[in-house]
Amino acid sequence: MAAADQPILDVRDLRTYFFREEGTVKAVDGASFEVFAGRTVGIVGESGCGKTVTAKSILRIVERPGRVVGGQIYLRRAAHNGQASTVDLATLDPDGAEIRRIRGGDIALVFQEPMSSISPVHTIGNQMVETVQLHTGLGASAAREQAIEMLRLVGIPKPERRIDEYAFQLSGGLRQRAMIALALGGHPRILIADEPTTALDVTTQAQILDLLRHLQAQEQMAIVLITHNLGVVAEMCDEVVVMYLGRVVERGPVDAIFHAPKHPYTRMLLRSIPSIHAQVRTKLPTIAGSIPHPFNRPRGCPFHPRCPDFMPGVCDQNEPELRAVSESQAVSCFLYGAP
Amino acid sequence: MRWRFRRHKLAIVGSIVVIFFYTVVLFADFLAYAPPTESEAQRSLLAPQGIHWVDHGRIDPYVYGFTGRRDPLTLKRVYTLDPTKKISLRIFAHGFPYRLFGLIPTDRHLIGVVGARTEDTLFVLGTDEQGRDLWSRLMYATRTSLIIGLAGVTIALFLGVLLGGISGFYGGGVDTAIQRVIEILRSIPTIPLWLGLAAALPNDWTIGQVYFAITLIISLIGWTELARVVRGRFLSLREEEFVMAAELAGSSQVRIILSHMVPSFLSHIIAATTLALPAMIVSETSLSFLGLGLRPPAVSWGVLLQQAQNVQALAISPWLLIPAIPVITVILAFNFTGDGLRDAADPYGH
Amino acid sequence: MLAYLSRRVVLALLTVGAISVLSFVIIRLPPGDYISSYIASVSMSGGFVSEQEVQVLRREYGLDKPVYVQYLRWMGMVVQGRFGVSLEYRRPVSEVIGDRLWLTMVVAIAAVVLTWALALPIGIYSAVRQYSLGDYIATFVGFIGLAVPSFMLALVLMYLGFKYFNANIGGLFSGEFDLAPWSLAKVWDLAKHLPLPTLILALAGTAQLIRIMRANLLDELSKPYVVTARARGLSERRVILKYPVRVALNPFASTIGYLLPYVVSGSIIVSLVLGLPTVGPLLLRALVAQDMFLAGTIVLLLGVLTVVGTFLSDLMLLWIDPRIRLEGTR
Amino acid sequence: MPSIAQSWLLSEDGKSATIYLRKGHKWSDGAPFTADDFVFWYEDIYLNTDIQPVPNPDFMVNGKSGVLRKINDTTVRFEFPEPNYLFLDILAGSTAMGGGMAQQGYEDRTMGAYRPAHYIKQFHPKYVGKDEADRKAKAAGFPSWVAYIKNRWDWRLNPDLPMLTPWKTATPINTPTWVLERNPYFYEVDTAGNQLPYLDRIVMTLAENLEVLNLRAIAGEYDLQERHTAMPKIPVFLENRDKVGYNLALDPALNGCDAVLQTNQAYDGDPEIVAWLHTADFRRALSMGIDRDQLNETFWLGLGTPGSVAPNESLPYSPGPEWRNKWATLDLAQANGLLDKVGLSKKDADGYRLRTDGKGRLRLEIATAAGSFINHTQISEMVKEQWKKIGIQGDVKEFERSLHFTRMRSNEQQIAVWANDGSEVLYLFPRHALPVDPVEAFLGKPIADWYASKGTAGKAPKDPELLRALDLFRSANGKKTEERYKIAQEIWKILVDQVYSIGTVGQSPAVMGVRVMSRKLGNMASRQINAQHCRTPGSSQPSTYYFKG
Repeated sequence: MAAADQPILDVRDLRTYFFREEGTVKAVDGASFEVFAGRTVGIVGESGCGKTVTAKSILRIVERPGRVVGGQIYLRRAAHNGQASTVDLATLDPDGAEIRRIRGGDIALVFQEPMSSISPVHTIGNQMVETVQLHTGLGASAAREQAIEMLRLVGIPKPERRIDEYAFQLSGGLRQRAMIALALGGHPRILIADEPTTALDVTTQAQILDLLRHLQAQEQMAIVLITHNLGVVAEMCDEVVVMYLGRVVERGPVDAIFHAPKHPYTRMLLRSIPSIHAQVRTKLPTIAGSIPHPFNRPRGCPFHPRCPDFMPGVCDQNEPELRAVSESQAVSCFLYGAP
Repeated sequence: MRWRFRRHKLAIVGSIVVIFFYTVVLFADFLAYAPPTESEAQRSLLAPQGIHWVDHGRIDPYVYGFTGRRDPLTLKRVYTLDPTKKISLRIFAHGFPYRLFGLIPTDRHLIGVVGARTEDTLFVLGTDEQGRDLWSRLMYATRTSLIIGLAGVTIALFLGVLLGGISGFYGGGVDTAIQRVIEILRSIPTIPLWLGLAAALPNDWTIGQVYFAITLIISLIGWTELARVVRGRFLSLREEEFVMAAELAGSSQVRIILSHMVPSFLSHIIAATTLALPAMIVSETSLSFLGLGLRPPAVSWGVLLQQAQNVQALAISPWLLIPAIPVITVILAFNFTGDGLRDAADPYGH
Repeated sequence: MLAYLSRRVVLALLTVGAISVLSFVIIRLPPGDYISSYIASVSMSGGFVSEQEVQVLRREYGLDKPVYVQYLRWMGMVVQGRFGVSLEYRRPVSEVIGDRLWLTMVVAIAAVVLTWALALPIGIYSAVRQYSLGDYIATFVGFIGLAVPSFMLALVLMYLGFKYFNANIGGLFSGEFDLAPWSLAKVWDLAKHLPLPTLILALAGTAQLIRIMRANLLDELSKPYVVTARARGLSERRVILKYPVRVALNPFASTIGYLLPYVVSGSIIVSLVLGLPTVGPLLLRALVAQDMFLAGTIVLLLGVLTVVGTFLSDLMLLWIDPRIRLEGTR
Repeated sequence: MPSIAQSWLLSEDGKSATIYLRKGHKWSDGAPFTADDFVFWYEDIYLNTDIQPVPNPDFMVNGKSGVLRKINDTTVRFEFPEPNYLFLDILAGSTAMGGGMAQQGYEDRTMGAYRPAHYIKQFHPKYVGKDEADRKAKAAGFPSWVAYIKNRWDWRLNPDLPMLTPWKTATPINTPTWVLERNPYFYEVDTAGNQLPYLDRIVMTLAENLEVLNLRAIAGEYDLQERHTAMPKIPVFLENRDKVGYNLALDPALNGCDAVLQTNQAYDGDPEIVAWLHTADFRRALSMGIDRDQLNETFWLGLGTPGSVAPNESLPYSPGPEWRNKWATLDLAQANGLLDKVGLSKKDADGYRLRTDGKGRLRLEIATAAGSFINHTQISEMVKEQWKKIGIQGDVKEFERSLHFTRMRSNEQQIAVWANDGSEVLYLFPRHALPVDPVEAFLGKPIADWYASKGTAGKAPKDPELLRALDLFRSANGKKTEERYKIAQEIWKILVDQVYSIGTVGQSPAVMGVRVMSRKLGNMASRQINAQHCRTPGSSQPSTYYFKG
C-alpha cells in the first residue's frame, strides 16, 4: 500500500476513564477513527461527549484521575533512517521522552480559548521560542527568527514587535493566530484544533478557518477539528466522526454524513442547524431530553432514552457496535443490523 | 459538595475529632471526676497514675494507693505506691455534685472509685503543683477554651458578614471606607493591640465578664479576614445573573441578600469560620501566656499551658505539658475540616 | 500609572496618620500611666517615691496634659525625626531600638526565607499530587507548626537543647560575643544561635503559605495554558514550574508587605521565651511599663512598615505581573 | 555610707551626726573625695527645687528638715532641730538618704548625700548657665537639664560618672549587657595589701525572660545568680549542680512572710465588707482558716516557716517566739466558732456563710499581683480552697503589677496580697507592716495619707488598736535605740494580735535567697543575710570574690 493511503493516525477503540470516588466516568468509551495526511477529520457532538478528552488522550495528557485504559493510538512517523515506523501512543509512558517529542513535534494542539491557553505572564515569543528550540534544537536567536517567521506565516502583522507582547495585548483574532503559530512551532504533521473558532466573531472565524486551510495546503498537515458547529464541519472537513457519550456513533465522509446520515443522533444534530431555506418563525427542532449524567450511563445503547427510533427490548438491552454500512461509512445502531 | 468533602480524608477525621471535642464541652462535668480547684499539698506534683486493668484474671480496673513525702536531699516530692491498697474503678460512679448542662442536678461521673473519695485517690493524668487533678482540670479547660473559640468566631462572623456584606453589596464609597478600616486594622501588629485592649479591661470585672471581653477582643481581630471573604463573594455574586434578575424583578435588597446571595455562599462562610476557629484558640492560649487572657482561678487551655511554661515543669513534672496534646489535636482537626469544607465549597479554591 | 502611584502614596500617608492615632490610643488605653508602673517597680525593689515626686514626674513627662495634647506633642517630635526619650531606659528611643532593630530584621528575614523554602515546595507538591499520601503527609507536617503553640515549642526545644545537646540557652549570642565588636567569629556565633528561633518562627507561618500556594496552584493547574504547554512537549517539571507556579507566585508578592511586620510582631512571644535581643520583647516590656514613647514608636514603626511593605508589594506586583503593568497601555 | 566613712559620731542629744571621711580617698577618676562633694549635693541638688521640689522625709525629724554643714575637708555634719537617734540607721540602711549608690542612683532619686561635684557641675545651670545646661541636654536628646543631670548621675547609666564603689559601670544597664569594671581607686585592700576587688570585670547579661534566666543558671552559664532564681526550681538546680559544677545556697530571709493577706482598714466600698474587715475576730478566723503547712509544702517546698507576720526571733524588734503562732495555726473549730459568734452563722446550700444584710453569699475579694517572686495568685487560690471549710467565699483576682498598685492608691482593694520584706527593720521600712507611707499602704492608703500629713489629709483609722500602733510608731523617731526596740516589739504585738495582716509562710529563701554560685568562685559565703537593708549580695563582701585557679 502506498504511504498516502495509510492513515498517519489510527485510533482504535480508545477508552479513557476517570476514576472518581463517586464512580468511574467513561469519558471516552470505544472511539475509533483514522486521520490521513493533508486531510481534515471533524469530530462533532454535544458538550461532554468526550471530544476534548479524545484529543487529550491522543497526546496522553489526560489529567488525573483520568487514564487511557484501552485501545490503540497508532502514529506513523518518519524514523531516522527515512523509513516510516508506527508507534502505539497508548502504550507509551505519558511522562516519557518519546511522547514528549511527539507532543508539539508530531501532533500539536490548539484550544478554543486563546486567551487562557497562552500563559498570561510570559510573552508570546518566550513560549514560541521555547517550543521551537525544544523540537528543532536551534539556538536562541535562530529560534526567535523562526518564531517571527511563524507569526508572519499565520498572518500577524509586524511580527517583530508582536513577538514581545503578551496574549492579552492582542485582539481575539490575532490571539488565535498566535496560538496556532505557537502550535506550529515544532512543525507538526497533525494539528488537533479543539473548537478553534468558538470564541470568535463570525468574520474572524472565517479568517481563521481560511488560515487553517491555507496552512494545511502548505504544510501537508492533517487536521483534527473538534467542534460542535456543523457549519464549520461542512466547510472544512473531509471526514466526520460523530460522538455521543464517549462513543463514536457514526463516521464517514462529510458528504455521506450530511446527505445520508444513518444514526438517529446524527440526524437530529443535522436537523437542529438553522436553515436559510426554512420558513420564518418555525421552531427550530431540538434534541429531546438532555445528555444523561456520566454516572448514570444508560444500559444498552447510550442514546436510547432520547432516541425517536427506540426499540424496546433491543436498544435498552444490548450495546450496538460500530459497523460499516457502506465502503466509507460506519454507524453503531441496531436499525442497521440486529444484535 | 458532600462527595467532594468526603474525598478529603483528613477532613473527615478532623470533623470527627471536632465533634468529639464539643461532646467533651457538653459533658465536661460528667467526664471530670474532681472539682477543678480542689487542692492538697500532700499530692503535689503526682505523676499520672498507672491504671491496672486486670485483677485476679478478670477485667477489674484498679489503682494503687500511695503515700508521699518530700525528699530532704533533692527537695522533690516522692511518692511510693502501696501495693496492699487496691482501689477499684467504676464507671458512672458517684462523685461531687454538679448540674448536667447547667440544669440536671446529679453526682454521677464517667469514672470514680469504690470505697474512697475519688478526689483523693484517682489521678489519671497526675496533679499540678497544688495537687489538683490534671484530668479534671483539662475537661473544664476544654470547655472554656472551645466555648471562647466558638463565641469569638460567632462575633467575628457577625461583624465580618455584616461589614463585608455591606462593603461588597453597596460598593463605592462605603466599600472604600470599610476597606480602609480593614487595612488600618491589619497594619497594627496584633499583639500590641491585644495588650492594649486586654490591659484596658476594668479590673473589677468578674471572671464571666473578662471571659466575654477576651472573646470580644479576639474576635475584633478575626473579623477582617471573614469580611474580606464575604466581600469577595458579594462582589462576584452581584454580577451573577440570578441576582440581577431578582433586582430587576423588584425584590427588596434585604430579600435579595437573604434569599439569594446568602445561601449561595453559605458554604464559603462555613469553611472560613472553621478555619478562623483554631486561630481563636491559639489567640486565647497566647493571651494567657502573656498574662493577659484568662487568669487563674479560671481554667482554660491557655491557663494550663501557661502554668506548664517553666523549666521545672519540663524537668520534674513533664506531664503538666499534656494539655498541649488536645490543643494541637483540635487545631489540626479544625484546620483539616476547614480545608475540606473549602475544597468542597469551591474546588478551585477562590 | 503616575496617577495610580500618587493616589497610592496619598492613601498610604493617610493610613500612616490613622495608624499613628491608633498606636497612641493603644498605648494610652490601659489605666494608669508610666508613672504608676514606675512606682510599682520601684516599690517592688524596696524603693520610695513621694507623692510630690510623682507630681513632678508627671509634669516633666507631660502626662498631666490632656491626651490629645500629648499626642500632638509626640507627633510634632516624630515629624522632626525625634522619637523622644524612653522613660524606662533613659535613652533616646532611637538608640534603644537601634540596637535591636537590625537583629530583629535578621531573625525575621531568616524566618521568612525559611518559611518560603519550606512552604513553596510542599505547597507545589501537594497541589500537583492532590489527595495523594504525600499530600496528606506534607500538609500534616506543615500544619503541626501551626498547631503547636510557639511559646511551648520554644521552651521545650530550648530545654531539650540544654539537656541533650549542651546547647547555648536562648539569646542570639554567646556571652563572650555579646560585647565583642563585629568579627567573623561573632557572625558565626550569631549563625549558630539563629536556627532555633528561625525554625520556630518559620513553622508557625508555613501552614498558611502551604495552603495559599496549594490553592493558587490548584487554581492555575486546571487552566488551558498548562494543557497547552504540556501539549507542546515540555517536560512535566518544566510545565509546572515555568507556568502555573510562576502565575501562582504572583499573589505571594502581595503578601510580602504583610509578612515582615507579621513575623516581627509574631516573633514577640518566641523572642520572649528564647530571650532574643529583638524588638519584640522590648515592645512587650514597653507596653507593660507604659513607656509610651518607646511603645508608641515601635507600634508606629511596625504599622509604617506594613504600609510601606504593602506599597512595595503593590509595586512589585506591578513589576512582575504584566497583566497589571500593561493594563490600559493598549 | 558606713564604708565610705572612716568613722561617725552621733551626738548625745541625737541632734547631730558627724561623718569623718578618709584623707586621700579618691573617686574612680582619681579626683579627691572631700566634704565639698557633700556640700555640692546639699546646696546645689537637695536644695534646688527644680531637682528636689520638696524635702525628703529621710532628712527630716518630726517634719522638720535637717541641714548639712561642712566642718573641714574631711568632716561633715548633719544637724537636726530635734533629736534624731534613728538618723545613723537611715544613713546606713537601704533608704533614700543612705544606702550608698545602690539606692541613690536608683532611678532619679536625688538623695545619697554626696555627688562627684567636679564631674556633675558641668551639667548644672549654676555652674555653666541654664542655657548651656539645657543645650547639653537637648543635644543628648533629653527634654531639660533636669532630666539630663539625673541621667548623668545615674551610675548604672553613665559610664563616665566617677564612683567610690569597687566596680563602676563600663557599658550601661540599658544595653543588653551591663558590664562593671574595677574601680582603680577603690579604697579597700586585703590583709596582704592587695587592692580589692579581686574581680576585674562583672558582666551581667539581660535575659528577656525569667525562664531563660533560670535555665541559663541551671546550665551554669552564670557564675552567680540569686535574684529571680525561683524556689520551685530548687530541685532542678540540685539535680544539675554536680553535672554543671555549681553550688546552691539557700539564704532564708528575716521577714515574717513572703505572702501576706493585707486587709484594707480604710476600705469604703461595700459597707458589709467594711464592717467585717474591721472586725478583729473575723480577721482572726480567716487567719485560722488557713492551713499554712499545706502552703509551705506546696509553694515553699517545706522550707519556709509558717506563722504570723512578725519578724525573725533573732532580731531585737521581735516580740518573741510566742507571737509566731498567735492566731496563725489551722483551727477550724475555733475559726468557725468565731465566725458564728460575730454573727455570720447563716449559710447557703453550698455551705458558704451569708451576708447579714440578706444580699446573698459573703464574698471577699483577694487581689494579687502577677509576676511576684513567689506565686501569690496560686497561694491565694489555695487559701480560697481552704476557706471553704470555714464557709468563706474568696474571689481571687490577679492584676498586672502596676495595676495592683493603682488599685491600692485608689483604695479599691479589700484584701491584697504582698510580701512583707523589709519589715524586719521596722523603722527604716515600715510600709509593709503599717499604713504610714502613701506610696504603698495595702492596709489603707487614706490612713497612710492621714499619717504622713499629720491628720490634714486622708482618714484616721477607725480601729483604736491600729491608732495606738501608729502613735507608738510616730513616737519612736526621736527615741534612743533600746527604747525604739521596745516600741517596735509593742507594735508587732498589736499587729499580730489584731491580725490586720494575715501571715502565711515566711523566713524563706523565696525572695533573692536562692543563690547559684559557680564552683570556680572563691570566698563565697555558704549563707548570707538575705534582707532588704543588706542589699544582697553586699553582705558577703563581693569585693573579695575571686576565681580559683
